[in-house]
Amino acid sequence: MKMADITDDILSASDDDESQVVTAAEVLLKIESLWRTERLSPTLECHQSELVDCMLDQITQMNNNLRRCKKTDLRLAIHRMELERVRYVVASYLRCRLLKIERFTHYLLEKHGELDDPSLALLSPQELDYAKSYAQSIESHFNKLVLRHITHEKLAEFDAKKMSVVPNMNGYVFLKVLKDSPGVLISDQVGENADEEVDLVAGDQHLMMYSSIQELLKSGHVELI
Amino acid sequence: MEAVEEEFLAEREHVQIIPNFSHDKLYLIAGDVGPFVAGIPCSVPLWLAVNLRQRGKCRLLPPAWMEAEALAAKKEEEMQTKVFTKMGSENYMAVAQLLLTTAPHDVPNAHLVRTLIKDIWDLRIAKLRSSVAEFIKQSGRHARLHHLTPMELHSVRPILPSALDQLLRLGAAASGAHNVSLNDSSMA
Amino acid sequence: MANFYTSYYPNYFSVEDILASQDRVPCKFEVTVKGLGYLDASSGNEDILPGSKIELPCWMARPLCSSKRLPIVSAQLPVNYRERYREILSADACVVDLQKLGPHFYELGLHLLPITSAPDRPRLAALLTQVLRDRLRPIMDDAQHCSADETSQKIAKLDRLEIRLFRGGQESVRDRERWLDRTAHLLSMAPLLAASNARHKRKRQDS
Amino acid sequence: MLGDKAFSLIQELDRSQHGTLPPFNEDAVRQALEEIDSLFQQNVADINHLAEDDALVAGIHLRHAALERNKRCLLAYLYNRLERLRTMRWQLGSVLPSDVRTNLCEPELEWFAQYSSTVARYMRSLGDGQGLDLTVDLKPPKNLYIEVRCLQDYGEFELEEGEVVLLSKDSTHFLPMEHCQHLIRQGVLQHVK
Repeated sequence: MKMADITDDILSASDDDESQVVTAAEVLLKIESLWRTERLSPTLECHQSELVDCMLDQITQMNNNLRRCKKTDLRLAIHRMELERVRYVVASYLRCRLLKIERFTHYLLEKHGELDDPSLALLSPQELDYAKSYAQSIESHFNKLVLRHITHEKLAEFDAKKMSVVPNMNGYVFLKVLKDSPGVLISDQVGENADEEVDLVAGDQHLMMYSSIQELLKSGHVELI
Repeated sequence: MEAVEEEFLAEREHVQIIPNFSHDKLYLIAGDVGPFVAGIPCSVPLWLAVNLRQRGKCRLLPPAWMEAEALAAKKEEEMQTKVFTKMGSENYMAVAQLLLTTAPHDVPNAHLVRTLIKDIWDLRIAKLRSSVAEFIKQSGRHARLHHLTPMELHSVRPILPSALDQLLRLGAAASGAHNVSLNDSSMA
Repeated sequence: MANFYTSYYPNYFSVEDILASQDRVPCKFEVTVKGLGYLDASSGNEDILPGSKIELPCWMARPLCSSKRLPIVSAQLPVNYRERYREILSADACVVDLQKLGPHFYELGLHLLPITSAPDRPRLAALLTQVLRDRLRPIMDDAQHCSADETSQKIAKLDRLEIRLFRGGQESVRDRERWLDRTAHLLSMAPLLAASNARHKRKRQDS
Repeated sequence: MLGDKAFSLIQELDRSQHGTLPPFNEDAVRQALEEIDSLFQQNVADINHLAEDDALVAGIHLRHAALERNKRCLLAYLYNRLERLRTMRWQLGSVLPSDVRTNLCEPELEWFAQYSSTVARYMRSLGDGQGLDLTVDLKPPKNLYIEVRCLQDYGEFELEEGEVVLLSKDSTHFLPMEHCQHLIRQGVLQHVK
């Protein structure tokens, strides 16, 4: 067996865009960073299920190849160890997303519906399925035990607008600046002072509201730490 | 993020080992390592270094910043200034902790190194705490945190960001700018 | 636990918010409320008459105060938020027993803001922020330093929002200690199972 | 006071130990629903007489506030119970212990079954249908093999490739982490340092 066959494999991030060819190492790095961001962000970040699928596929291929390896082979233990690391990071990342999807179900379904650019979709197709099923199960449960027993028509409604749990977009986060971003506005939520402007210089670290840097996070100018 | 998770990310950092075996290059997902030649130093991710060391396959070579002299100088520098100095590694705590627990014999002056790392940590955490207190007192909305490492941030998380969230919520209520508490009954 | 989970933010289902909005607010009825005299058991009337003073739960006081046409009731600040306590809190917030004053001092305070009279409103608002700001330092310090045994004593005088912050601070210290001990990475039994086993064990010992 | 029954449900949740589920309080739920019904009926009656007597407005407002409050407490009661059930699915798996089951009402059992299958379906769908078990790999891995102590007489346990170990109480083993995670979660094995 040649290990080189597996990892020299060039993985493409998306089938329709041939210019975007990335290596497995890059995909892994990206997933590790997505994982950290997801853990630290107050809201759900855009899904990257192609990367996840690509990594899971990598795990399966590698596992298959390792079956043919002798038990005493030094490589076996090392590759397995790495696979466990990869599996862990993917699992933890997806778990964290599910937790948010369950908490902010209605809000996320609504936001997801509003986006027309599929590359910015919040939920993967499987997650969308999950969210819908979860929302439906909660509503139907409410209905069975409470709502259908209420004769008042308006009161018997599941009022998603009022009831949906919404992430705190003004939550404070730690971040590291990756690319210079001058003039970042820190809006004054308290109304005591004027809005403040901060120049973010690559390499610097800051503590500020998520809402101030959400766009910079998306564009890769900053990362959460 | 839990400390083990910070450590997990820190384990990607490369360190030097001296293998006692020879082997071709390994094609890991995270990138190639090796080839390994017995007795010749080579750079591998920390998790692999620890793994190989536990199986008696190598000796660990602590990074230069982990030498007692360098750490003593760092400690001095940290004491002389009110700001945070730049550490030899972003993951100095995790790297030191892993090397010292896996193979204390591979670390010259291990005992001293351990003490110095702890001293530096304590100095920095004390600074961090007083600057946090100052920041809260001055009702800042934004703080710079130059050179603080992930494990140091861990020590003020979640309490610092959560506390700021609450202050912001109370402050916003004062200005009436936001509906920060729920009014659960309004006549529709 | 992920960060978005640890920072409190009220929502329709939050137990915390429902508890806070149950606290009573002294109210005076401005109009007659027909057929609801039974809410004021002492009066014995069928209706609530104008001028009646009843302590209403905050969730009821709020909409009745802000009713669009004319206020049905006018609310007064509960005694703990009035001038005298405000002075005590401004003097040294750290020594005050908020558990006793509250225990939803901040949350209820937030609910009271919209029904507070104009001159008092900014004062109350500033007070809430100032009290938390003043008390944070010792809360953060205690969370970092106190041992498991001291915890109950340290949180005895804290409001529930403060306790939540305290626990968050304490958890990161514990987490770091376990990490330094090299026990943090050990896989463990499902926490719910461990808790349930412990309860069964206690039961067996008790019987 | 109005809303007290429904509020007692919230207090009950607040007082119950973290992670546990007190018995579903059908009685209080029913009484709160009855209060909703009676408040609603009175409001309907008053609204019909509003033209003759506009002094009824205040009462309508007041009852409406109580209606909303009752609804909120009831739904929050259900919601927070489901949240705890959700945690149980992730920690204990799709089969609930009998002492938990007895505290649930029928719709809760149905919800749990549905939730359980939603989770299972999602996990199966991952990686182009190859599936990934998200209830394990909860901590960053440190080693392929870990030392475990057996906490109960479990019997034979089959590892990969047909290898069988006998798990008897207090025996210690060196097992592949990947395969014994579930047994550790279930409290059969204890991961030792």
